[in-house]
Amino acid sequence: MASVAMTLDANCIKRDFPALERIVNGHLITYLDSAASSQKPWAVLRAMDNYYETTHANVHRGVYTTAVEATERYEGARVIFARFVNANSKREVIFTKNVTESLNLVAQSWGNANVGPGDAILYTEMEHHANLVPWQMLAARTGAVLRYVPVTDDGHLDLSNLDTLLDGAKVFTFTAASNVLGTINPVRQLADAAHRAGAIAVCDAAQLAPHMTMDLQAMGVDFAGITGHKMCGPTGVGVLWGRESLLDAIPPFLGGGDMITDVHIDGFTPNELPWKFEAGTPPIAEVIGLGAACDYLSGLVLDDVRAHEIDLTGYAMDVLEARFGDRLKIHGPRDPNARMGVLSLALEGVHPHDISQVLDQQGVCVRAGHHCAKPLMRRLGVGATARASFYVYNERHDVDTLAEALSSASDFFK
Amino acid sequence: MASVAMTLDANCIKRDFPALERIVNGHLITYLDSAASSQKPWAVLRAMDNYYETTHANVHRGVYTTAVEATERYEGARVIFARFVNANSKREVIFTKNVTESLNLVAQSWGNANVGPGDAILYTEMEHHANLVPWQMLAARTGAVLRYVPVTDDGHLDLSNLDTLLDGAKVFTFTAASNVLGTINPVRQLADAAHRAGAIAVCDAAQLAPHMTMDLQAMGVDFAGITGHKMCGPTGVGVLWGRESLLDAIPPFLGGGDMITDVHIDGFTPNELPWKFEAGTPPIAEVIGLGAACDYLSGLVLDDVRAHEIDLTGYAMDVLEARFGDRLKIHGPRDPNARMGVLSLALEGVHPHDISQVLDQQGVCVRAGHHCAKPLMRRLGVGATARASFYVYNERHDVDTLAEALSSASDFFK
Amino acid sequence: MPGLEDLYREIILDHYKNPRNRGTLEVPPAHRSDGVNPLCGDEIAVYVQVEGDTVTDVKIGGQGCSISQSSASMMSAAVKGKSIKDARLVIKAFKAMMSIHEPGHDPDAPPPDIKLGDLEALKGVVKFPVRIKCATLAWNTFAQGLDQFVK
Amino acid sequence: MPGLEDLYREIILDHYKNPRNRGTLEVPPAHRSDGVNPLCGDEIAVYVQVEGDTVTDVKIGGQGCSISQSSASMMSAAVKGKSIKDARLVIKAFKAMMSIHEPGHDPDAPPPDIKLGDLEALKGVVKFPVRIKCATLAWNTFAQGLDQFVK
Ligand SMILES: Cc1ncc(COP(=O)(O)O)c(C=O)c1O
Ligand SMILES: Cc1ncc(COP(=O)(O)O)c(C=O)c1O
Repeated sequence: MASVAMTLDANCIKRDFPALERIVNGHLITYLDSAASSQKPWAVLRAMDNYYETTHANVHRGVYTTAVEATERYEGARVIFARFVNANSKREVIFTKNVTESLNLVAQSWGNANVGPGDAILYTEMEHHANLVPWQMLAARTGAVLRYVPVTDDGHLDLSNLDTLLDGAKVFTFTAASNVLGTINPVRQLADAAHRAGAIAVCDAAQLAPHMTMDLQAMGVDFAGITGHKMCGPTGVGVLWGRESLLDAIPPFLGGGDMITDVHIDGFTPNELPWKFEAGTPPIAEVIGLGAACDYLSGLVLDDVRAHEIDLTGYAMDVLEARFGDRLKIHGPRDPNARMGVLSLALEGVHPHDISQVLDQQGVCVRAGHHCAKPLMRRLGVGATARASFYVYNERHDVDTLAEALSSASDFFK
Repeated sequence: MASVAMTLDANCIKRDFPALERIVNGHLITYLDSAASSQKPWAVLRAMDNYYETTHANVHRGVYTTAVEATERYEGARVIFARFVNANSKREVIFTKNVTESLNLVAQSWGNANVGPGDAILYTEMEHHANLVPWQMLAARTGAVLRYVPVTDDGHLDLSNLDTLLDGAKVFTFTAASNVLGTINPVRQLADAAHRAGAIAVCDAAQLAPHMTMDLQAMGVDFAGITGHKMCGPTGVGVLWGRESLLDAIPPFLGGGDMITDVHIDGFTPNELPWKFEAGTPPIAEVIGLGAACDYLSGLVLDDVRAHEIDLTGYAMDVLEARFGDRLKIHGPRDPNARMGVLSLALEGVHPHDISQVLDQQGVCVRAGHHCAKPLMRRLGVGATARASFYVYNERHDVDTLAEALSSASDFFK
Repeated sequence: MPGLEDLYREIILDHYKNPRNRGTLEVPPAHRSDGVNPLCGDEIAVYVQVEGDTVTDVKIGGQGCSISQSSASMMSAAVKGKSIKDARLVIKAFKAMMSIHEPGHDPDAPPPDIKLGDLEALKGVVKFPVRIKCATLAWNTFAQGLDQFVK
Repeated sequence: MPGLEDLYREIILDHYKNPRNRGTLEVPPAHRSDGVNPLCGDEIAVYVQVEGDTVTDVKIGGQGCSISQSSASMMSAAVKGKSIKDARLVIKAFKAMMSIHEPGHDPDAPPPDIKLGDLEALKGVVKFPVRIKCATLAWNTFAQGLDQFVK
């Protein structure tokens, strides 16, 4: 894949993103925190503004022109998204506020109906808190037991005992890619193993969807969640995708307007999919913005996005290794083809917080902390890492700036 | 109050709202559906754009400049909102995606911990589905019984049996104002009655906050919810306000990042307020937009907003009565001081759907349907109403346009 | 945006003001099915009587807008006296006119060779997508009723 | 935006590289309390030994950034040997320097008349609001420990 002709011109793409023109502490910003949240292209901001400036009205219930237009834009974004991830039908696409809500929805609506005392819930040691806490809450409610797939020293899932771990499990939930290690997990293989054991497979695709083609048919999972703000979309919107048969079978999540067919003073009848799971006025402008983000990414071609990131990741690893040698540890797999453009760094003698602070003086944005993956941090034996992550608008020059800034941090604390 | 000097110049205010320049079917739009969702002023759109264009980053975890700025803007909006509703502390202000989520949060986190078999849940016959369905779900989960305060023929709550209805109730939840009848409920009186009976008081303030000063200290309730998109704010954001002691006592709602202090592979410790109830990346830009909306409304002065709406409502009732006499019924209280600027209309011989359709030809936007209050529609003995609702940008001229358009609908179907 | 005359044809207003086959039938032998439009709250009751293979009577109750009421009225006139099979063809043809197709529908297939007569007047509804649910409410409810007789 | 030198004073880096009072104490008689910074995951353990009315020993364990480690180190030096009452005053003065005030605090009241000595070097942290949590982690943890001895 790294040999694919590089058709992305990151320097040109940069101009699509207004926030990348920001001057920070006298330097043009070098934004290396897209794994936390990506910047937004003009196309997305304009789509939302245009909606608000011309056609805003509440959706689904209005007869008048702008209400119809608002509904069409909102439901149109659902069709765009369904195509973007190769879903079978737009009935399977449920809009939420973020992937955290998507995963809570599964843990509650599916979980309460399907998990009982003694059943096992399997997740992994590299999950984000968003894919741990909802299941811990489910286990506490139901008396289910929690199990996890451990992480190996080189940052992969240790699948040697997978079948044993899956024995008695009702659900296996895993991230498609680690937001700390960059590791890409073998989603299809994990889903197949879950199914062989009679469990459903849930995928946290928050770090996948922004960076490579997401093909739900190929992934073979039963539920998958994404979050808009990491994939050029606005804050305030996420998606839960689920198999129609499963979504049909489980009870609603939140109750309120739009998720009902009828309400009496003492009870209600739920609506059909997908609205059954969309209670209240949805994030209309945000969904429209997410649709525009999918169009923007499709325009760049996801395979090229991926090729660009592999190139950049490989370059970064080479440059940093050459410059810092043993003084710098990069967590996770060494092969750029086996990982995302997420580099969790440990620099000798300098705490991640201090790295981030010193880098900020040079306009370089990297995240320092536990990245909402505390169990994984314990596994790595660190309290925090400094994480640099790349996206479509980053170029080799940004890597060079990072390396320079890391040098000065290292010098400062020598 | 109606005698207060009218300082609002709606014609001037209109220019703050780009969507009101829209031409629909050859006519300048007459937007009379603000009870469903209000339009947004430039100030709100610009606040969100400015955020995305200059400082977007994920909040709460970053050391670098723009992450700090993003956090400051986000948490700054919390302070603005806390002042806007006269909360004791920003720890009591929890950002949600809409008021529907706010009410579900109470019904789940407070409800699961405090409501058991045989306990009564009291709501009213004029509630929006958002304040019915979550409690129906709670009753189904816990075996609690549902009771309701009936609505009188003139559109008020029938409080004659309130104490009996409250006997054995754990919670009394009610809307501050009806989105169908316009009726303003005596919030303080209802809250006090609830407390005397040992129940908590929950207030759906979705229709209150946009239109008059919301003073939580005066209201005396224990929880209150609002939704951003009805008060000049963006879609995708709402608020739950709750008493600190209650919020501290109840378990979290959704699980994930930010709502934790610590996570182990088999369990978690919740965070402090308000973050304990904010799982995952919040609607950052939307919260900032809501802050700008509060500033915008404060700038207009809420007492003047209310005075303007009373004036407009009175004018509308006079004009419509004079023109249509018995052929037009306006549901709800006759006194403009006792109601919001929400007119649910029944026009002889013309179904609400057809009214809305014909009005749309003249660029007039009114909502037709059950307004997510089916139990109330049954009480009124209608399937639907046509609802015209006013806001800061509406003026007497809009009422005249409405009356004209209703005449033509009446003629068309004669 | 198409004009009002595209939607509200003369004949529609006529059926709205003078609905055919309003009323109820005795249940049993007739069957009653109820439909609701969740968007607006309109409710309809369709009574169907079947003898042998024939829809011998249809009556309509409930309330709704001009589109849903006239559609129900025209439908009752169109299917009364038809065989179940032919009634189903009418449903299919009407829904096709409303751009609603069964799963597996071939978009290039010719429309069913059914004369819709007066019902053609409802063609304009397609241009007002929210109103399609109004126009089809009676039809879906009637189809449910028919299903009861062939179980 | 203030510069790095406002934050990272010489003396801070010295305490970071050569932390005072690192280690553990025997529990009991000492008390151990643990603190965590939920934002970054830094963890600290503070061992406190009290005899009579006096904080006779303090030791620090755990890991953290230069600010949290140096603050812990300086704190240990500042409170060791002080009476519980005086130790509390130091905590209060330090937190006031960090712009953190107890509920009911009068903003116009003069700052407590306490010499913070080396700790003054941490003053620059106030300009970096996210780092205040780093600087105060050890202090909050120490305060919890003290509470154990006066229950
Ligand atoms: C009284 C009332 N409560 C609740 C809601 C629900 O608001 P949302 O859909 O924004 O959650 C509305 C508006 O739709 C309302 O008018
Ligand atoms: C792998 C993964 N899962 C879940 C999340 C949570 O996303 P959100 O906070 O948008 O719900 C993130 C990002 O923070 C992530 O990287």
